[in-house]
Amino acid sequence: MGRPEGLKLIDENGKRVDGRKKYELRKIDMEVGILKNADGSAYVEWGKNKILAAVYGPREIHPKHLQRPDMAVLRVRYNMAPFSVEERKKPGPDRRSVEISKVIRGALEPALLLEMFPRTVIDVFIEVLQADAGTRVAGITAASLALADAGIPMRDLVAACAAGKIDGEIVLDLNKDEDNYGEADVPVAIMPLKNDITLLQMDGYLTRDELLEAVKLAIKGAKAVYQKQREALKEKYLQIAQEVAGNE
Amino acid sequence: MGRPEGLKLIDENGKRVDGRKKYELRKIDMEVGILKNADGSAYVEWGKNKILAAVYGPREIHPKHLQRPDMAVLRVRYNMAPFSVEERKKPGPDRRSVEISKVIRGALEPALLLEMFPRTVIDVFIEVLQADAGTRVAGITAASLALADAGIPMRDLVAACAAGKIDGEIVLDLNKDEDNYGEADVPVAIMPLKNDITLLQMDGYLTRDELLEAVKLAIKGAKAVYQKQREALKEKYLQIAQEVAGNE
Amino acid sequence: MGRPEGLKLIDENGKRVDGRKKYELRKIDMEVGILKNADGSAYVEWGKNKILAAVYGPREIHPKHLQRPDMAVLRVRYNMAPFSVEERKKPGPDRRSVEISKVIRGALEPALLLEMFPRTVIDVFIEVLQADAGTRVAGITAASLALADAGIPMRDLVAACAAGKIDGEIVLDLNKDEDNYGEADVPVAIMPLKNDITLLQMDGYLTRDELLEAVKLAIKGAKAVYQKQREALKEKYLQIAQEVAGNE
Amino acid sequence: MSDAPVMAGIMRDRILNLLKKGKRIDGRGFEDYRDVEIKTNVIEKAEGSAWVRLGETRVLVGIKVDVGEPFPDLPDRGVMTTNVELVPLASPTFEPGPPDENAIELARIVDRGIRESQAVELEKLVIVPGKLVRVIFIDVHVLDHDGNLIDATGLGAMAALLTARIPKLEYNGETGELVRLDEYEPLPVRHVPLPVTFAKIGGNMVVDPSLDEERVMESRITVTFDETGHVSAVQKGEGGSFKLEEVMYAVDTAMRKSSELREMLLSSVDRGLP
Amino acid sequence: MSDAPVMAGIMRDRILNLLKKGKRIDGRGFEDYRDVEIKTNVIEKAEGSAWVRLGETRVLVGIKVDVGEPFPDLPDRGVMTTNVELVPLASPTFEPGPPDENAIELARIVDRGIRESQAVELEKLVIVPGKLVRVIFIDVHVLDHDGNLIDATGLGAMAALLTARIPKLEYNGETGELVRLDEYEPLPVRHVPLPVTFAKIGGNMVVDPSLDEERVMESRITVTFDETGHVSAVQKGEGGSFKLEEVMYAVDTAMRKSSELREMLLSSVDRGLP
Amino acid sequence: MSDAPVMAGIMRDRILNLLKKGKRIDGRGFEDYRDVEIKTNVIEKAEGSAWVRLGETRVLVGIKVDVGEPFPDLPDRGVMTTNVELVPLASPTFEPGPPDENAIELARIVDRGIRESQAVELEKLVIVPGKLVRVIFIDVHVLDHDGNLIDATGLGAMAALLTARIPKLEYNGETGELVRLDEYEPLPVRHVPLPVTFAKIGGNMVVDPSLDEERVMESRITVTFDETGHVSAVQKGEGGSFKLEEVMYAVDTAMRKSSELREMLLSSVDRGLP
Repeated sequence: MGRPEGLKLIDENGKRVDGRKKYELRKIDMEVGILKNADGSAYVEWGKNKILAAVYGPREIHPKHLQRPDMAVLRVRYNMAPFSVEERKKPGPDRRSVEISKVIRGALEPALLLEMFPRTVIDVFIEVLQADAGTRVAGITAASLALADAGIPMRDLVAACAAGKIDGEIVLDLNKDEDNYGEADVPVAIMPLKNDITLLQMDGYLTRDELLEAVKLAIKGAKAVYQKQREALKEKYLQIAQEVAGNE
Repeated sequence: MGRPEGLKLIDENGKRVDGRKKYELRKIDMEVGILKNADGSAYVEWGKNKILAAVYGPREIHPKHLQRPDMAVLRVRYNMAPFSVEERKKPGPDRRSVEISKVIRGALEPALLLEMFPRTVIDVFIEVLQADAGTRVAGITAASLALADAGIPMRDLVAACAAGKIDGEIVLDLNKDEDNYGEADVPVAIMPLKNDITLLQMDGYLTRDELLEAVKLAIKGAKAVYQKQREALKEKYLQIAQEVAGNE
Repeated sequence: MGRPEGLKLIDENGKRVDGRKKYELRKIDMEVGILKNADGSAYVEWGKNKILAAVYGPREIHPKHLQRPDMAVLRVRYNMAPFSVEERKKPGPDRRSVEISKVIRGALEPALLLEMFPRTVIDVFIEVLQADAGTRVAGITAASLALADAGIPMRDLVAACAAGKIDGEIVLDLNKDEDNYGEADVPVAIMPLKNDITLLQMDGYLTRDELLEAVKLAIKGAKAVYQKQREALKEKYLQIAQEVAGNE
Repeated sequence: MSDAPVMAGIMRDRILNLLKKGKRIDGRGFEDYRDVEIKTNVIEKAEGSAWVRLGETRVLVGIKVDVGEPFPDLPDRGVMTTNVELVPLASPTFEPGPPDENAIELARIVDRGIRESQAVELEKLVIVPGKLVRVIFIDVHVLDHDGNLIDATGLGAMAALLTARIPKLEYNGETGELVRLDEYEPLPVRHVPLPVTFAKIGGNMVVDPSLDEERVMESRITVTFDETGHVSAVQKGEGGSFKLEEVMYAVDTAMRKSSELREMLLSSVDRGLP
Repeated sequence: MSDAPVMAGIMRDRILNLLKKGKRIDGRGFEDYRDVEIKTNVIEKAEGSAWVRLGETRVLVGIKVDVGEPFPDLPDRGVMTTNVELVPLASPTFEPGPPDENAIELARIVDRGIRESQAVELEKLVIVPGKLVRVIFIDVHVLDHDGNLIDATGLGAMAALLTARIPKLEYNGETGELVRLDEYEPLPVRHVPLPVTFAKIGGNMVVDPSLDEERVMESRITVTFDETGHVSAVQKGEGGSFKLEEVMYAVDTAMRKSSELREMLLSSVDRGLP
Repeated sequence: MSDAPVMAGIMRDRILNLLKKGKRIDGRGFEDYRDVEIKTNVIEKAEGSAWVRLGETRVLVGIKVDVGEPFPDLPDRGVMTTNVELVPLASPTFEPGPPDENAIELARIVDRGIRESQAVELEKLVIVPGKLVRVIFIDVHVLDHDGNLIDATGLGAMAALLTARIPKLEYNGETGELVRLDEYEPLPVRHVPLPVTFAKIGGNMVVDPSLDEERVMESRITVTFDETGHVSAVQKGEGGSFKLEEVMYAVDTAMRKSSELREMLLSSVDRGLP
């Protein structure tokens, strides 16, 4: 996109367009278990991103021939609401959302003990209600919480974050302007317990060293996100515990 | 639609654009059993509307998972021929015809003893060959005849008619001009034996009293349509009886 | 298509735009068994046409309800690559390719002993990589080789060729210019052993006599194509025989 | 439903046995059409329309005329398209959805027959060359399928075209405005091509196959002649094969039968040859 | 999963038995709505938005405003379209894919209620008559389906429309350029129509059915009133039937309930009647 | 067919056992590509084309160049799109129909690698800024799938772009006419990015996985380098995970291997670095 004249993504004080420092995350809020129908759900506000994730399953799979005899099938659908972006998005999947659904599935799959639920399906639905760069990492983060909320056995949570390059510098967690006018975006998802990288993409133009610097920075960001995930789950369980206690 | 200047829908003598009085139906002709392949069929000319309805079933349902163990499934498809309207209509279902198919199904269903045919489907196809306002009530009327012709056990025939408001007055059975330039259209379907209302919609802007006046008027119209349906069926059976007699 | 001014399809020496004589085929090359995954395959260059055909099967058919208890189902898909024609073709089937797929299926079916493989499917895929008139006859020719290469039992090979009318004369095997600016195209497929015609179409405007002349000419062409098919198969088997011998 | 294959087998044997004796199942001769009935102008909202009954086969054809752009490679021609809807009302074997291969083949055979004989004078339907032309939609709605949809559709399309009346247009070259007048003119139709279809059953060639015959036929062939003695379309359909002599028989018989059909058609639309 | 029909049967009996005693399964009276919560301007990137919770039903409505051509037969009106996505996140019975008949019916009922009362002054959204108008997209994203999506969507759509702010535009008639200013104005909204939906269960009429009630209802009826006492849409839904007296009851009750809902809505968007 | 899982299990064990001994099933080293063959200008009707064989994987890439409108937010750039057809001729697992998630991911990885390195100078493909630009279609037809379609497609796309020749155009600003000259010029290509793909199998990283290896791999990673030492795309694919060291190994090895591939590619298209 043509960059507006005079737009500086990092000012003389090292501050970014939204006032953040180079390695600073946007404000992130997470809430677990907010939908009635879904078996598990989570809502994540990440900067201006607003993402809702829900999990259904393990449940019967239709059509039957998609069934796997040795494990559950994981299906992921990443979808943007028509009003989630500046220019209204036509409803339904486009090529971008098909690809993102696929890489998110690949990012979540290694965390799940799918072999425990043969012949079933676990459906993960990610609805982007508002988008502002980084929806896939926010979506993975929300989906991972929703899976935990649904009680799906997991090896670890999956936490995600992006790093990128703007005005020649590697920074954490690009917002929309930085993504549009920056040089590269590197979304990463990890399972923090063993430092396993389950999502890695790069869209941009970087040297080898810049790329690796960005990957490492994104991993750090993801670890911070992981702490927030754990807190959100704790809060949820605490709340439940209190409710249970209150009912007794 | 922008109303042509000077167009009066009711003239000084209380006559409507096609010469009818306020509570007068358009000319309606019905013919039962006119297709070879269908299990039942009927053709209705209602003013300039030309509607063909056919019934197939009870028959096997594909795909199988749509089957209901306790009753037949009723499917209804309302479809307009491309040449049925002023501006050629692209073939295939649009949002309007999807909604109409659904409300017609709801209008016919209460008349049918679906529980007699578990695991099967009864298909009702309504083809609008020419449209001139009121196609859904004409379609219900034709479909009901086709169901009877197919020998599907019914609690009662379903008869339908619309009332509406034009130039400030509640009148019966709007034609195309009246529908385009009038204030409201109220299609109603009934099972006359017990005065059960099985379809009711309103598209327009009416006071409470006007709405109820229109509903009552439409019910009266539907009862007149019911008489014509019975005559059409009688004629058909008479014809068959004569043929049988002739063959003996 | 508007014919360029002064374009003569046959010059004063009786030569056609590409230098051929009236009853001369374009250069045809055939190669059998060139793909790894397919059960049988063939590549045909016919003038500027470049056609790849592959056969899979007999194999299981999905969805199951397409299965026939007494014979194999034959499916044929004729498809043009987007870059195969002057103006890029949007990917996916259009009405023309749906019709061609159907008539090619009808042209191949009589040659196959489908009753030997009940409840299975034989899939024939024809990819037009470059098109220059006559793709359907080249496609049939390639598909027939691919079926033989797959070891599908056949009553005979199917060989195909077109004749047509240009500048008032009946000629063999139209190329693109001749097809665009000529008067008629008559594609024909035969099973040469018994002189059975399995494909016959005519697109153009001919008298009865011209039509029959064209059909007879196309049959002659198809017989010449048949010889080339047999050579191509022989070469393939020879090659295999040599390989086998070489391995011993 | 489980009786269907058995019934089909019995019907097959009956049809074949009768054909051996030179008879068809419905009593017709091999070169006889079923009873034909044609009504035109049955849809007032269409510029042209025709309802055709061929035995128990019924089709309805509507002609709508609009204004649009010509094809880039044919700037001096109006546009004509033929579309067939095999609506599920017409047969238990038709499914809702976009046209399948049968609907597409049917539309294209009929379309080719009309197009290649230049039956409609598309060059007379140009308003502004390369920019604005008349667009003719031939829409076929099959209402009851009892075999030989091709010939029924061909008859219906020509009947509708021959009786269509389109509003005159006035084009203002300066303002670019197009005014639709309240005067009507016929569509310029110059030829009357009609398809004639044969089924091959047990080696016998019969014209105008009924649905029962189509179910057991080995193969099918259609030849479209116009009144000048020219063929404008040929199509071998389905599986099976023909000998050259059978093709020659089909061509010669089609010439004769299309002539009879044309006479009948022109008398029902109350019109002589164009 | 195999317990589902049994559970449904038990639930059905329980609901019916309670209704006989004049009680609803969740303790409400027959004319009581569930708890309603409305938040507006929840999506900053949309020109208007509203999140509505009706019991456990949750919908999110976003308004986007664009510029486009008017419909040819309505050159002096802006364009408004309503679209509903029943995303599979909201219910185990929703499937991915284009809107099905339920989504389409829902969108069209709500759309008609707004359109027929002329709630949005579309005639004020014309930039160049016949050429350029504002196009309003009302997009409904259902987030959790616990029954009565119609009323929740109707509330959400009106809440979003009432609070939408659209950028002012400056049109240069000479250059044809359209400049989007950095000033905002409200959408011109003149009426507040709201749908009120009833389920008929065992012959009883109850307002605002929950999902449990919808599963066992015989029929459904929706009546949309605006604040002037006019009805702008009625829809009988699903199978079953109504007596005339039941329709009259529904109309009269809807007038009252829509009034209560409207008061609540206007107070939550902090606005009086238009 | 019922033997398939058993065969897969046996193949899996064989591949893993060999990898433990440092060997691959087809005898290659862990960093060895299979045999590569590239032919260009194989489709005369396309402006550019290339046929690539990578082991038994075969892809055909065609470049078509048209004229159209630029994207509104990129008025000074030509348009480039990449489309992949996984036609069912190429593999028993490919189905007819619109591109599925595999075809889309493949197209987008290759497209990103080319786009982000600005390999094609889209800014040189503008005819009238904001109005008229060249539109480049990179169409990939996969002919035989024996693994690593990404690298084969990447090679094919660059080979076709490097050898494409497009007709010169003359634009008359006054009449707005666009004349296609009979002179040709190469597409402006400035960089040669090439993807290098690794499979992780039993913890081992191998380059250019064959189909047998892809079937048993845990995970996949692709790194696209151009000749300036810049990465223009990275994609971790499928399930599984990588350690940071494995990513670093993949990046460093990809730099080396892409360099080798590039040399081979440039020599087969008989051209030096742009």
